[in-house]
Amino acid sequence: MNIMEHIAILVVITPLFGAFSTPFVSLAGKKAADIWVGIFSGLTFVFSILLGLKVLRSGIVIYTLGAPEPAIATVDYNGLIFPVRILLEVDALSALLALVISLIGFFAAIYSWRYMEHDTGVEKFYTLFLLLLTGMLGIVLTGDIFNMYVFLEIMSISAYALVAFRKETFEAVEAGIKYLVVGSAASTLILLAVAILYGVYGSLTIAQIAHLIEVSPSPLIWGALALYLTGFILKAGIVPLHMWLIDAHPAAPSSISALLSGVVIKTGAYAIIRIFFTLYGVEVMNRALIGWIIVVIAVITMFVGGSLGLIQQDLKRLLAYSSVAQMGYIALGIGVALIAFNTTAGDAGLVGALFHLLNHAIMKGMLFLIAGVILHQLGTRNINEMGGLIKKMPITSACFIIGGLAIAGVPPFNGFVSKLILYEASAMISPALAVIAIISSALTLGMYLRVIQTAFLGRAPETLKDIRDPPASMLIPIVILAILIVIFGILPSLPVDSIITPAVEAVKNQASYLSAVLP
Amino acid sequence: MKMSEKPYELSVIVRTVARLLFGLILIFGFYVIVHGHITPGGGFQGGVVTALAVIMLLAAYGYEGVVTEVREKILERFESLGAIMFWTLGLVGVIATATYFADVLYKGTPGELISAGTIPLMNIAVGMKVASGVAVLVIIMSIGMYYSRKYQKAEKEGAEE
Amino acid sequence: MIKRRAIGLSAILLIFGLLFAGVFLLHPYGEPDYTLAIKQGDSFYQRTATDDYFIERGKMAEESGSTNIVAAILFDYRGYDTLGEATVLFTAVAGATAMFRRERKGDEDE
Amino acid sequence: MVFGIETGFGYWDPLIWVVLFVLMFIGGYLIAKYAAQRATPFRADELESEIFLSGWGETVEKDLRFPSKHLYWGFRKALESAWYRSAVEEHSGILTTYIFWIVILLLILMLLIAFGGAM
Repeated sequence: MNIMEHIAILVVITPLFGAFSTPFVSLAGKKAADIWVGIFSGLTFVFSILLGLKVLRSGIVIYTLGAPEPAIATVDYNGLIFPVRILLEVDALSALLALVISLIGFFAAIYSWRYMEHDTGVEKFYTLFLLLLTGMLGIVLTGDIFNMYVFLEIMSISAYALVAFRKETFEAVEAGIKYLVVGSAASTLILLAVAILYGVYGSLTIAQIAHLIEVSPSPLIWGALALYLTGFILKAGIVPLHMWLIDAHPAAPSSISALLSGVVIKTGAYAIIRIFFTLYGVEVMNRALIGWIIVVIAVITMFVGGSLGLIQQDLKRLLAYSSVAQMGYIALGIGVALIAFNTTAGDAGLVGALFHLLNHAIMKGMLFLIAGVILHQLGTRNINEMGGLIKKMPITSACFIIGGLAIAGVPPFNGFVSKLILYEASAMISPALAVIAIISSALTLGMYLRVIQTAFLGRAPETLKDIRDPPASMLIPIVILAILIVIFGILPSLPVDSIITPAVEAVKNQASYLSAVLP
Repeated sequence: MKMSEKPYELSVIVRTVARLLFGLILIFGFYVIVHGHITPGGGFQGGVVTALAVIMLLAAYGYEGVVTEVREKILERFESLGAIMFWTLGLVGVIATATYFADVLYKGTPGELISAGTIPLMNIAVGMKVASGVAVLVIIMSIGMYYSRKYQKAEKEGAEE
Repeated sequence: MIKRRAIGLSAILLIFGLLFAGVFLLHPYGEPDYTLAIKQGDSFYQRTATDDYFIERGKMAEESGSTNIVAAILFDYRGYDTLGEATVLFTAVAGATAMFRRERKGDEDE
Repeated sequence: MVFGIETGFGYWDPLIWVVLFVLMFIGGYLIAKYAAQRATPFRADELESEIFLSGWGETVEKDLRFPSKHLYWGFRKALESAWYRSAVEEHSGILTTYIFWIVILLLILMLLIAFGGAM
């Protein structure tokens, strides 16, 4: 058996096997479970890299579940050729998302070794962690709308449980229940949309439905689009459905916050891109109207996230509001790309959205990991109780300052580059959009300067005496992510040319996505 | 008739019938699981039927009476085992140079018990998983009920004092 | 608060009305429908093509060999989805047991 | 190794910024060093009177920290009645509010997309 032939499915089933086998491995003690989860998240990362290389080298990868050959996606039924089985369809966009997810997942797993040392039930934590990873990878790699829903449920249910994992605090249980209720409502809307599409077209494969929509658009699919959009806007944490995120991120253990903010909400953004550009296609929809809806929502999101983040006292809550604001930037890029599809502005919007998605995953993942370090070492999340941390934990503080400045869009870090592209793209549509985006960026800078000034610089309160940098297994992921931030800032063409541009081409080229499956 | 010493148990008739029916329900559940590919039913349905046996015991004997016999820790491991089995059956296709979840085993004559390749084996794996999973869920729910009853009782006693 | 409840309720009614109106746009129940006939390959694609395929080929020994078509769809054609659904149950059980674990290290297992 | 990126409208070169930052650091360091050389060293025993800060007594050391809410005080005060009061009230954490917004957004999107989504 050739591994490269089965690489697409291996990315999904490797963490799945890890999740199933963790209960047995944890019988041998916590150390064994630690190593086990490290091995499986690391393997997933390696497989994602291999998958990305394969996609870059040979174009879209098709993997048909249950067929005699992975590439045979269709059946011949009385001369009619159409896909019947579930298939994974991996283009450059999916491969980019899979790479980001498994990267942050691997670092969060290693970070969890020491971070979760005071908690009980660590084997349950690891099981749910790997299931969360499986769910996200399944969503981004699949080429089937019902399969996407199934993996969305795996991701959501494990995320509910992980948010409420520290059940000894009332906050965590409350946040978990709220997330459960609103998340299930969103999942129901998405399921209804899948049902409508299946009812109208009798198929579940994205490529087949996209082809049928192109040929004969039924009025019902617009209802399905509204349902889909509402569901995934909630999953992406975009205003006005961002409120679960504000509760869930502070309450979850920090490695989970990093995953939630870094990649779980990005799967919502991925699904919105996939639905607009591939499932429906820009040709059949009223691009201007839908694009402006997204842009307006994005502008509100940026302002709400930025202005409310400015008044927070809780470090993780502040980071959560910042995530909302940054999701606004990604949505702005998507909206601009819809309005001005296939023009310079539209391409720049997509490049900016996807590059900001990658950058934000790295930056916010790192910032939440640092917030976890502070919580672990100091036992508090209140900014006012911190102070002078740069003298006590210099490496962590330096990384936080890099990340904070990067996310606020200060040159020469990576956040600036993606925001610059987004400013220019939105200014081509309407200069007012760019102005609002810059103002919101200033608000973000304001909230991070507050944290840096109060918590890291300044004078340490009497209570913080024996504080030092965390152990190596917690520090190394943070430092690597900080190095990535600097590299992507100084050499932005490195990620943009190698992975972002192919992903943008994949998003724009709906025809090649369809022709990879259909004859 | 004299009430039972244990207030969480139902009457002796219910307990006796539950004890008698326990094996029958298990056998029926196994039947539904194993014949999943030739009769209506299958792993999910049969698994729930099998879990019903545990639910019935819980109804008749209460949480305190059952948890000494059926440990949810063991059931959880059993569920993981079922999941691993299902996962591995999918991998058979990869090993046999087809794809994941390809049905490559002996197909036989449709309608016979040993036919349809991996489908009956997958039914058994899913049945194992669903039976133990649903049983664990119900036991956990009864743990919750047990504790809430305990706290209510403690509160009531505290109020009486 | 009362005002907000009234707005929400009327919004739900409107959504229900829109979805209900959508029912009349669906093809009639139980009848084959030929309005969606799209040239694909050498023949025309029907809305029911996938269902027909399952019913006709699912029983045949070279495809799945299961006389119970539900089992054939569940474990052969859409086996990956079934793995996902089983995983959803596994996740729910793992989450529920994680919520009911003992709280501190060293506590007696109850 | 290519530093910089084409954004579609222009060219962005981070190297200039890196050089600028390095130069700024060197300049700041030189100024600070020069100032430290020229300044008269402060000696506590030469003080003729107590430290007196515009009517307040000498500040205790722990009061020298100032909490984060004092930063951007003006911005918050300016938007207090226009935005912050209603926005904070909206983020009450009550679950029905969350569901309310789901319903409202779904209705708006349905009306907009169902009647204007098609080309």
